[in-house]
Amino acid sequence: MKQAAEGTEQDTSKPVASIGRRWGMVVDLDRCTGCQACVVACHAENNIALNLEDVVLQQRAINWIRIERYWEGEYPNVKARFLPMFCQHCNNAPCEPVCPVYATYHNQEGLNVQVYNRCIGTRYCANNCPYHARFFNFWERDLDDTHREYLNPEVTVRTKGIMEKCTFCVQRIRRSEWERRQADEELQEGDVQPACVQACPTDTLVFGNLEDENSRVAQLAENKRHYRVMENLGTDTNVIYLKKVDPHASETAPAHAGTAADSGGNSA
Amino acid sequence: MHERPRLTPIQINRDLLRSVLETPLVFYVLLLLLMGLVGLGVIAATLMVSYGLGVTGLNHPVFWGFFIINFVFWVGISHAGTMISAILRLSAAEWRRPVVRAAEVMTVFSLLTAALFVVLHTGRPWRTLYWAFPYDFVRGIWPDVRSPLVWDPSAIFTYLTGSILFVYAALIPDLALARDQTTGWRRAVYGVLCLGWRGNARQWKLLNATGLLLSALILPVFVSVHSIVSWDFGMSLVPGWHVHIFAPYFVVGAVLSGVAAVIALMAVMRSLFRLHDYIRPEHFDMIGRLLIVVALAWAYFYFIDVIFALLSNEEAEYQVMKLRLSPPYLYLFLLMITCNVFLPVPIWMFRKFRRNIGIMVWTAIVVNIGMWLERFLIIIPTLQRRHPDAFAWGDYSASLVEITLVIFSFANVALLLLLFSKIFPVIPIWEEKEGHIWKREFRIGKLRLPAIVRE
Amino acid sequence: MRRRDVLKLAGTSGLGMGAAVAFAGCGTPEREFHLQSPVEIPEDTVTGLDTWYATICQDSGDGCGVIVRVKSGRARKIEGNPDYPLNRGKSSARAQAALQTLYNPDRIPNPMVPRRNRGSGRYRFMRWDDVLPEFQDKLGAARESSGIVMITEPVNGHLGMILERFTQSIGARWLTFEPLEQAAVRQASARVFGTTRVPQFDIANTDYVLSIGSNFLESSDSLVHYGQAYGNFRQGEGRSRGTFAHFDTHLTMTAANADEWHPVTPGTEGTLALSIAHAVLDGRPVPAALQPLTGGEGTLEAYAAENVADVTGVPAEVIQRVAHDFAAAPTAVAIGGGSAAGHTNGLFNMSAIFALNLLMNNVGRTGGVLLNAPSPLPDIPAEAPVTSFEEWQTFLGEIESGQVPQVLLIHGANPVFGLPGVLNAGSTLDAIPYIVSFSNVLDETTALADLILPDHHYLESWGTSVPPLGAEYSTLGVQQPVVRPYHQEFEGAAGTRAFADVLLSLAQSLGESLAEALPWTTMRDAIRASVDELQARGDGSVTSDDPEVFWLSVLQRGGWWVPAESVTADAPDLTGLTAAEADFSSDAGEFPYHLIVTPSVLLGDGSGSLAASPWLQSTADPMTTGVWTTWVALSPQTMAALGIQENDIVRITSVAGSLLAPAYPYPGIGEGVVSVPLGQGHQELGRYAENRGENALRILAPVVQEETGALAWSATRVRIAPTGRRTRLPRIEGITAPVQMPDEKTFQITNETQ
Amino acid sequence: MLFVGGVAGFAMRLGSGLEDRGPWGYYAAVFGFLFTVGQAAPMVSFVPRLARARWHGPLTRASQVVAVAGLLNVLLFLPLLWLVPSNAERVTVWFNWPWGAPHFFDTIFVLMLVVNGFAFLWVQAIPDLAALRVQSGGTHRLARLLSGSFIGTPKQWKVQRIGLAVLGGCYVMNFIFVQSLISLDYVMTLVPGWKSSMFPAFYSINGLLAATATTIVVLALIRRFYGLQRYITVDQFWNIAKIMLALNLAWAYHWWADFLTTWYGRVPRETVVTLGMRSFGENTWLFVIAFICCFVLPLLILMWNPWRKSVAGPTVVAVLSLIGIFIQRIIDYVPTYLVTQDPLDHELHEAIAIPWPGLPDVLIIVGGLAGAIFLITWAVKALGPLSNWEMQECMLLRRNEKFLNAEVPYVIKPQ
Ligand SMILES: Nc1nc2c(c(=O)[nH]1)N[C@H]1C(S)=C(S)[C@@H](COP(=O)(O)OP(=O)(O)OC[C@H]3O[C@@H](n4cnc5c(=O)[nH]c(N)nc54)[C@H](O)[C@@H]3O)O[C@H]1N2
Ligand code: SF4
Ligand code: SF4
Ligand code: SF4
Ligand code: SF4
Ligand code: SF4
Repeated sequence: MKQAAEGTEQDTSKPVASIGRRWGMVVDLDRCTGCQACVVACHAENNIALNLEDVVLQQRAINWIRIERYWEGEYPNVKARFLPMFCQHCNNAPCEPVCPVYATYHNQEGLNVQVYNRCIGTRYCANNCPYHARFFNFWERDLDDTHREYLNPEVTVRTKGIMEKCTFCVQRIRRSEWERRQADEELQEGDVQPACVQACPTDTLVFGNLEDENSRVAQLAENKRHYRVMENLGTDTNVIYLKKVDPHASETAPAHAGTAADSGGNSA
Repeated sequence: MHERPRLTPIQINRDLLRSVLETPLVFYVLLLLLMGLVGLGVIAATLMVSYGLGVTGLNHPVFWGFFIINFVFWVGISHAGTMISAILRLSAAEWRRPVVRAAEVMTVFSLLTAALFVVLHTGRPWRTLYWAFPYDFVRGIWPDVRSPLVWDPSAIFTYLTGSILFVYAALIPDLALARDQTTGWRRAVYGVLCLGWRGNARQWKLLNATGLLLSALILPVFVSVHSIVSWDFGMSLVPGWHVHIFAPYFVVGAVLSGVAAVIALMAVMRSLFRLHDYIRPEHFDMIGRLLIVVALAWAYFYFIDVIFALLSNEEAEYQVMKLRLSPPYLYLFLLMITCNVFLPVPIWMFRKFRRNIGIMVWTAIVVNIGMWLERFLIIIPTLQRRHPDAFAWGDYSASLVEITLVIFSFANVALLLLLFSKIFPVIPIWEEKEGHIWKREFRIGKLRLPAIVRE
Repeated sequence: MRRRDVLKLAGTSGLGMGAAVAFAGCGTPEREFHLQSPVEIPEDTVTGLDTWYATICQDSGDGCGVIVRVKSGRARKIEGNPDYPLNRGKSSARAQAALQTLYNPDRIPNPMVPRRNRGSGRYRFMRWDDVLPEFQDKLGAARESSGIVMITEPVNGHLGMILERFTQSIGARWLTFEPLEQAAVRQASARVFGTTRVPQFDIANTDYVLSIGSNFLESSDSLVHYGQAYGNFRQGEGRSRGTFAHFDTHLTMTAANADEWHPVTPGTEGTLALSIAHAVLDGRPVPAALQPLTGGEGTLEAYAAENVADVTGVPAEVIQRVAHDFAAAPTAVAIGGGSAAGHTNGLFNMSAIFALNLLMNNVGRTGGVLLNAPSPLPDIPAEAPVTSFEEWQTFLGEIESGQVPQVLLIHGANPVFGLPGVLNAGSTLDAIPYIVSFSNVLDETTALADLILPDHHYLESWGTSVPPLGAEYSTLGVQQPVVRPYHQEFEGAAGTRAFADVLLSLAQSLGESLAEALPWTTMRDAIRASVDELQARGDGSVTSDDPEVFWLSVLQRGGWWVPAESVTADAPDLTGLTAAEADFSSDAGEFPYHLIVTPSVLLGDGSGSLAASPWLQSTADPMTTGVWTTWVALSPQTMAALGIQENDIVRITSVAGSLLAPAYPYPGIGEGVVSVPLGQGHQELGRYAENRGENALRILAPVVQEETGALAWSATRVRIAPTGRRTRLPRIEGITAPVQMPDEKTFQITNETQ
Repeated sequence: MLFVGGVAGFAMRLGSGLEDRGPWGYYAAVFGFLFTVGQAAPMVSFVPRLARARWHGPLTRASQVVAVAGLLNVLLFLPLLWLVPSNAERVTVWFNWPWGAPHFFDTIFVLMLVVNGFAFLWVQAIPDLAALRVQSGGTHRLARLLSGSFIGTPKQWKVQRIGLAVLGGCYVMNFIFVQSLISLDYVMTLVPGWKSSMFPAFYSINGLLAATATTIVVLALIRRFYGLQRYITVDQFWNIAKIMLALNLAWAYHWWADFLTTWYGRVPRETVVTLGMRSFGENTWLFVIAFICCFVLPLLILMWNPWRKSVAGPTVVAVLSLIGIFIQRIIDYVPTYLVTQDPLDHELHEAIAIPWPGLPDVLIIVGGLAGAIFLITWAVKALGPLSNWEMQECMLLRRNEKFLNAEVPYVIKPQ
């Protein structure tokens, strides 16, 4: 499955046989309001450990999807930008070849799969992920109280020492496949909705099969606003973003600047 | 002046077996102290395995910390063994003789410690067998050879095996000697260990051939081990780690820290076991000269690394370098280059200082501090500023568990060395004797000059 | 309780229930959910398959329809109900987090009484049968002397109807509590649009949104609905991209989504609106409806852009340009709200802003202001009555002066927490001899109770909702239990009981007019009666001849709705409205900064038990990414002037009190304004909410809006002082505010609108 | 004559102007090669001296005399200054230094290296020249000029030894520094997006390899054409061959480290240059030949003891290595000079194939080589093929003596 990005010659030949299905997501930055519904929905669906205050202070909070907020400009001409970020399911994933035990690999549907019971927690994959999309369980979670009542039985509960990340709600994909299989049918467009996609009020997130030209996600992926985050790393992501429209912007913000011409917000 | 004293074989035997046959009080004191520190480390490791890696200071984004720094550090120290033994053996440098065994043994023990840290730093160490062992334990899945973390144990265990063989082969004549000099159960043990050494010509020829062959074989391993460890970082995409020069840079750094560690070790052995006739200032002189070259080579590679970080025209790499060069890391950086180059190299330039054992030991310790800091500066600030996605930049502070385990690693190696010195002679007795046999004096004009057989 | 039988969808293999059911295809989503449950399966079998039940989310009073996945008798996931017209399958963070309030470890599982005194913090569990008789007696006795007070949140739907009838028949005084009163908005709506039900602004179809102060994307009547509309507004198919201009005191989440936003001096929003009106009119005469706003002058000349630029802080050319764009757009809508409504001149502000719509003549038109559909049932109100702050002050004053009621009933409200601290509501209410709370978590007001009769969680109980917002459909949303109560009644435990059911059974027992007014024994019966009425209509989203089938189908769908008939409203009447300047709690000398309290999109204003949900506590605030605590957003210049660093704890003092919070350097706020998020500062409410952060409502000055009697909650001024202490503010963004790499921007922008 | 031919080729190139550096690739490659090779060789005499191994006597002159080619190197260097942009138009190690970078400074450093080479050669040759002066009774002009008043007092020897040590040490550091600098300013920073930190080191390793290879070749030639078989024995070849083998391996090791890091990272802007242009992709065959010449064949040949311990074996390998280095220089310079993109771009869009050399290029190559050989031959003639005093010193301190039943070499250690 070669997906050449515009303007660069990428050899993205992954020796993974396609089964005609490549799951992908389109994120329309012009729609996202930053409401965090997707974040909580993902927590609820995927049995993510609670990010208690001390965990957050230790900088170990786990949010498979997060809304990154960037400042732009200076008061009073200041803007805030919201960027939903989660695992991009890169076809040329830097996190995959570095895992010593094949606990993360690319499957035939284009998903970057995390195998919990194989992971030994070396954390190399997390270092190598340019999108900071991987999260490690530093502590054992405490499930003695009522919080175990609402766990999703279709998702593994991870113990300490295991790496986790967005899975494109693979349990929902499998569930929909199973349901269609009971009726002897094929998966169809619109069958699978990951939790974040389902919750998002503004329709920022669109999910579907990128190999199906008629699917909404494939059509949006060809939109002229489309781009990939950190495209020049050659990761060939399955998540495509649509640029935010700002009629007042002086120019289209360049992805690569020879010199730091564009304002990048406040310096750290 | 060549200070080689005149020693008879009996004297040599007695001196060099003293550490094996006698047990002074200081041995017990050291033993207890080291075992105490090792015990603390075991407690810390148990805590970590029970509660999870949360007890360390690691977080998101700094996923690798003190354990990996320590791992790289000890692998670096382990390079001393080969450097000294193999290369000097192959180039027939005379001054290697008292040093080789201690260096090789330090290699073995530091490799073991390094391997221990690799296992400890994983999230589920009890499952890391899956990884280190090249066998499909479960469901026909082998370790992923694409991963540098699989190259690591291959290299380390190859090196370890080679080093153990090296040590053992060179030990055989000495074990035979020990067998002859002891009685009772000790004699039996040494007898078994020395594999029936009788010291005839055939056996000596085999031993020499073994030595040469192992030296030649272990040289590529020596280069590859730290290259592979460097590729743990080099193969990643992290700005600041994805540096092409890492392989030779790490190897040179490893040689630097390893050889400096050998200096320290030799000095300790000399004073602890009263080996003043065997470990002489000329050895330190020679090592010092070698170190000048190595330190300058290290400085060259480091300089290139810094230049390229600033040169790469990538903001993310520039931010990493900026972090390294701002307080508090700036102070560590300055300390590091002072410790690695600016302090020791001028000292080593002078023969007077090179022959002063006290000064050499201090420079060696300083160099090792600098090298530990070098690994720190490679790993921690880089992970704090990973990648252009700035949302998860963070910081790191080591926890008590990590510091305890680092101290434990030093105590562990020291303890193992101490135990080794109790069981085996630390200076190869037969090599010393060989050195004495091979020397001769020549008259040139009015001078009587010492000479040695070469190759 | 019996297991429900729910009919399978028509079209899939029916089970021969006999009667036909038809679902009218209005607003149906592309795919129907399989809402099925096998009939005739014995009680205890766990099938291994999950089932979805529809109900109404009660976490914000907006009343979105949700569906809940239930497996093995436990609720596992909440999603939006794809059918429900208000939110069409979408949900919010709070809806998702209801799982945690349902399974909150600190829920009150049984009726409790304090062991010794009130507020001792130690309780004894009781059985319902033991406590109800005494309660009933006391109630009966207090009824005689008209000494009953009931305090609830503003409720509509069947519960609103029941409470209304109950309090009327029993002679109780009914107070509802809304911490950040929207009275100015409602009354402005009444003046301008002729109805107190704030209309729906048709953002989805409009070309230009002019918003002043409003926070419609973060806390409003249905942020889910407006979120969907906003998505369509931006990149909806078959329409061009809309433009959004926003004016506010600082960069809020809503402002962040605007194409342009400008800071406006607090209290001058009305002036700004009139200035825009002046620019829109561009010399034409002021229409009759807006004449009162001119203050008798006849023209809005006084509000010319150059004249107001200084006082509003908005440059003249901005006002003119925005007004020009607003007027030139094919369709445009002006929205107001937020802190603009909380000033002493809030009514004026809101009326002026809403009046801009009159200028555009967009009331009742697509892309403009749409009046809400009425409730489908005449006796089930869509609006919830709100007691004004003035009344609250009066009420508390009466208690202090000796007119102490005998019984206080509390449900769903936390005035001890939410009223300004100067009122000392806690100690005042403490004077009431018998306090009964129906809350299912121990909050600050419930801590005063002599008897706690815990209510079910909304996922466990019956109810209805008539959405306050919704122009397209007259809707009755039906809230049904999706799981058995977590704390159930059986031998060992007493469990919880539905509040409405307790009231209804009390009504039956107390007899007379009460029993007449409330002829049902349970809420379910009450709802069923109304649903039967709807069935009799024979139209709407569900029709059937068989009432039983109709009932089950309505439950399956989550409610019943019918396209709205055209709504008539009164004509605009702005007479008597005078332009006024905002007053503040104190002068600018001693208290130099405006305090703007912002309800959090996650935790709201702190009412309810949202703060007990770890998910909501740990989810990043969209603007600062702060979690688990309260902070104060200050401009970097203010911080520099005061010598404060990031994470320094500062003391924020108003005339009414002070609070401590770490400082966050906020790029989007100016030097005269500080912003504190609401939602924290609980002393009770369970392990996740207790003793963290500060409750900024506490230090609001008791300034009253004259025209509405509401609390002018934007009128508080504060001063700031460093304390010398530091802390670490937990933030998801880590330790530094993230920046974009100039050579590799992760967030990319284009300026082409096509 | 060949050199004149080379000048003609240069003139032809000059005709097409100095604006576009595309056609100058081969010229630059020749400069790169000669500069590396010529300047590298003297290091070989310094290193064994440092190790006090005492077998290096015969080769010191052979290795150091190559440094006279530095004259030609400086001349070759000058046109490059016009061909490459200043640091304002590309990202260089000079960052924003306002003037003279890199042209002025590079010239200074190149001159410094050449001067260092000459000085080293001179200081090393002083005792021999003094002997020549005395032997010729003061008539030999060059000897008289260059050896001054050296008569061999202990103090003069001490000064000479110190000078040799200092100049030698400085020379090594200077060499590596200047090679790294040249590689950066004249090759790497001309290509947009190419930032391999290995490249300066690799370039220098090529240089170190060239050092041993050149020395062996010159030594073999001297041995042959001056009939010095008795003095230049297998010993020298064998010892240098060991060093050379190690450097061949180091060459491959450095290339492999660069390759692996690039290939594994799969970042397009790295792979297009390192994989697409310099190893595989467009110029695969050239690279394969260089690889075989610099690594595969040397390893295969020098692995075998009889071939290693001979004169022919190391010489063949040295020649192969030199060919490999030359091809490597072509790979370094030619495609980078053909890059037309702005060096400030983020990424190279297209890998460039190396064209066949045109007639001017061939003339330049041949001419350059010829010129260098000419200078070296003249210097050998002027100074003598062997350094007498080094030979004497080595023969004094290393001798074969009987030990038990065998004859073994003894090395005397006065220190
Ligand atoms: N109805 C009925 N119930 C019984 C019994 C009976 O005879 N009839 N026998 C009783 C007795 S004695 C026993 S021991 C238990 C046994 O109870 P179970 O453990 O239920 O045994 P099975 O039904 O044979 O197999 C369980 C599942 O394992 C799956 N499976 C097969 N191979 C694999 C594999 O390699 N990996 C994984 N992960 N799954 C695999 C099968 O598809 C099946 O769904 O049942 C008891 N209950
Ligand atoms: S985003 Fe990160 S974790 Fe996901 S596939 Fe890419 S590299 Fe792997
Ligand atoms: S953390 Fe797990 S998935 Fe990641 S590299 Fe290690 S073993 Fe593989
Ligand atoms: S796709 Fe699923 S796993 Fe991924 S972020 Fe969305 S909800 Fe979470
Ligand atoms: S739910 Fe949608 S709009 Fe809300 S933050 Fe997530 S992506 Fe953005
Ligand atoms: S907006 Fe309110 S009612 Fe709707 S889902 Fe969210 S919390 Fe529930």
